[in-house]
Amino acid sequence: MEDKILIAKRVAQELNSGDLVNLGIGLPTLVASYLPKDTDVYFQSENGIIGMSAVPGAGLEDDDLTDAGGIFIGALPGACSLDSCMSFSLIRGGHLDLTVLGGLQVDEKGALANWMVPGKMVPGMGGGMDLTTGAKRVIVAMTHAAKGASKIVKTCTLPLTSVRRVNLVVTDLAVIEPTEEGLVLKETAPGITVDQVIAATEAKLIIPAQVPEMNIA
Amino acid sequence: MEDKILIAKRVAQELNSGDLVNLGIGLPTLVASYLPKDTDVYFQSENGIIGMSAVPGAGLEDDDLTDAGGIFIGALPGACSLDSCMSFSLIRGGHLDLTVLGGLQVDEKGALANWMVPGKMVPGMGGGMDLTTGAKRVIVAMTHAAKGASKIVKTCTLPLTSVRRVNLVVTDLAVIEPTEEGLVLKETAPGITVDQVIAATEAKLIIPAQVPEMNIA
Amino acid sequence: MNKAISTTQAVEMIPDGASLMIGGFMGVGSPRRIIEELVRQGRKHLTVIANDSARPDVAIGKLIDAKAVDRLIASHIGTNPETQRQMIAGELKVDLCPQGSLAERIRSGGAGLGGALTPTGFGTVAAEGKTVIQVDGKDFLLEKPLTADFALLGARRADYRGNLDYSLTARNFNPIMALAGKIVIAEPNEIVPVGVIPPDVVITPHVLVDYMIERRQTNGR
Amino acid sequence: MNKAISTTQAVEMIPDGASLMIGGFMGVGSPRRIIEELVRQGRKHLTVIANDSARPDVAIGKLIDAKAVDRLIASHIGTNPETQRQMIAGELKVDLCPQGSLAERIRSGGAGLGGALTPTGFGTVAAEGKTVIQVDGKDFLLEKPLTADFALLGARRADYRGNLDYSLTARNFNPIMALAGKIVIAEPNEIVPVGVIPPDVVITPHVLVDYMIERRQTNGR
Repeated sequence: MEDKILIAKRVAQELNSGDLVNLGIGLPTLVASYLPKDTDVYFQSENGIIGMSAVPGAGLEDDDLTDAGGIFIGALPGACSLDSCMSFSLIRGGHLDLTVLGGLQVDEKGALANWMVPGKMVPGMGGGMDLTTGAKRVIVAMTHAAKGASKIVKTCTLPLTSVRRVNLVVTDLAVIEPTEEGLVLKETAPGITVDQVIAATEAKLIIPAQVPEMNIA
Repeated sequence: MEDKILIAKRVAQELNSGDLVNLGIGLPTLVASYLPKDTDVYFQSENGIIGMSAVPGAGLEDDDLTDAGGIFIGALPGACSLDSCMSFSLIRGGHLDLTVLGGLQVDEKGALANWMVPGKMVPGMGGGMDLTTGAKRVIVAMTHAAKGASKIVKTCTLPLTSVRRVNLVVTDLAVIEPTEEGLVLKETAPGITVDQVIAATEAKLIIPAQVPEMNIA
Repeated sequence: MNKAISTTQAVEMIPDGASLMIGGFMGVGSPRRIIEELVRQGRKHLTVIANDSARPDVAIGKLIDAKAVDRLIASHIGTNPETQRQMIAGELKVDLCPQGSLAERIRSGGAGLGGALTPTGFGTVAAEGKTVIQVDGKDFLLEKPLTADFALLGARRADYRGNLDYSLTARNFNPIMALAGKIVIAEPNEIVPVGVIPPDVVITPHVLVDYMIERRQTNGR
Repeated sequence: MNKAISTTQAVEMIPDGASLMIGGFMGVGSPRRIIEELVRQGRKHLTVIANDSARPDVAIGKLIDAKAVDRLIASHIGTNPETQRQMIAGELKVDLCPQGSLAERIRSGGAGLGGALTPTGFGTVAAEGKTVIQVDGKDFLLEKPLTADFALLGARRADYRGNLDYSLTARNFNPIMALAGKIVIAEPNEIVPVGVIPPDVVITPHVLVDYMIERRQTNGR
């Protein structure tokens, strides 16, 4: 299975019926495709809609209906439009149950860096800082390493997105839960050993007696 | 002419076409009845509508359409509904061209007291403090004296509604403009002399060389 | 999920001593059936956050009549002599707040903001005990955020999912209280199928509404 | 009063060096005809406040392409490499601001508030140079209000008087910018008779709109 799909499938298991969910651009967007059966969640796009769906078919695209990346989407029955203040009142006010975001680094305190590489990439934080600060749950979906370097680090060297501790990190190698005590290894990817995860991780991991394998169909 | 009607008619001359106007409860409400011909203003009721009108007729009252006093009103074509935040964003943000408010006292600095008599009357400030602070122009419409005591005073003894200098005071005796230099007597009521106004006023008045009489039909 | 419940069920969730935001302005747009049921079930020691207490025997006025309220945060009580009587008698604590500031305090609580910085009330008794913050040489009062255990809303229509719209001046505080109540209960005049309220017409998104009061059924009678 | 004017007239009102709030999100909901006319008339040294600069040759991206902008206040420029190029070359000053904070700053400017107190960005580089204000033990950044000489809005419909509504995700920043521009110019897709947009459906009240761009007339062609 492709790494991205593995990650998306595992994150999708964290969504519960009735949740209001915001998916970041890129990998997180894939999560919508792997929702467990009978899980009825509401997707918010922070540019201003609750109830977004995939574009319903060719010829049905609407110039006035896109996601935050400017990509055409559709809307489900019961959708509602939001201005930018209302959209972020929901996000910042704790009304958003879950956001899934990509990551550049997560550190031992559970802090996320995902918006800037000084001197290289300055795209702006968009809604990411508000999402990370305000959502009830933040899940980081990312590859475990980039160009051989672990993205789970002792202390973020890249500029932080928020000082808030994220709730879960899902990578192609592991599921890790940041806690007050540190990063707890909760699951390993299919075929990956605990030692392989430790070896691929710069940060110190807390290893429980039992570390199950991800249950991915 | 009844004092209240005189005051309302004179205040009505201050309204200009296109203005967004908020009238306080009581005497100020009368102003709407004496609009000059062809003056097309928009009345806001701070409980949440622009475009209020008198109730259009018996049997047309609507439980969901009242003014801030809970009295049935009507709505003109082009009216729009506002939530309380939007209504006061218009008021506080300087989008309201004019508010006409009743007064208990106005002092030499042009400060208004109109919401409370300690130990006697504590109705709450409602929207009055926001209106006095935020409207582009504030006109106070009140009788010149109450129970023999001048309501145009050296310094307000009653709790202030706002430290903001109001723009105009219209009474049954005079039109007075608070300025940085003090209270300027602009007009006298029909049949009232400048000396009579001075005698009825506790505050010091600045008297220009010419003080015309109110031009009331 | 079906969010429709009876007024009895709704009020059974609300304990004595709860804090309630109640929408409406002089009773217009208030959730009247919930209010009456609060009185019927004899709820006591409530904190009520609302624009006003209407008049005796009207909307929130009924809670005042029933001595169900220990504390009222409002902008105006002048229309309810019973509220004033209880306040002067020391039976009811009343915190008065300018109307626009009250609206922003509720919005701040619901939007995760630290409060509102408003020029309203600066230099008056409404500023007593409040922090003054200078921004670029201008003075603003810090008006702190408000939240409540429950927000009780009146609405024109809810769809099956809980999207709400409002009618004319019955909108008032309802949409902002929808953000600021931990549990939000709406009392719509009508409940309509999903889609009847189009996306651009929804004022309160369904995700904010936890429960709604079921329709009265007349079966044509 | 008839508020309808041509794009030429609208843009003639806007001088070089003006500050402009421009609605839209990745071009969706942006006033495209006004933007094109700003480029055609060669306006320069503009300050633009907007969520993003879209993509090259799209909406606000056209102003960037034309080097019409000296300063951009936005939440995201990642989709426009030309914006990044001009920023790195020192031709364009870019102030980045979290999207929710940007929205609240605009609303604060338009609503007469002293700024927004937000937890977003606390402890990050977005906090640099900003005042931290503690409210009941929690830390908030003071994000200062924004206003502009002009607010340029895209809208779905305007009625003859200037009441506006919006379509789906084309709403975004437009309604809050309507509060914060000294002169507000709307570019609706349609202009309809008064009453076609009912009171409860109006999002931006006509009193905020100073001018609107006239309809394109096709006379059936």
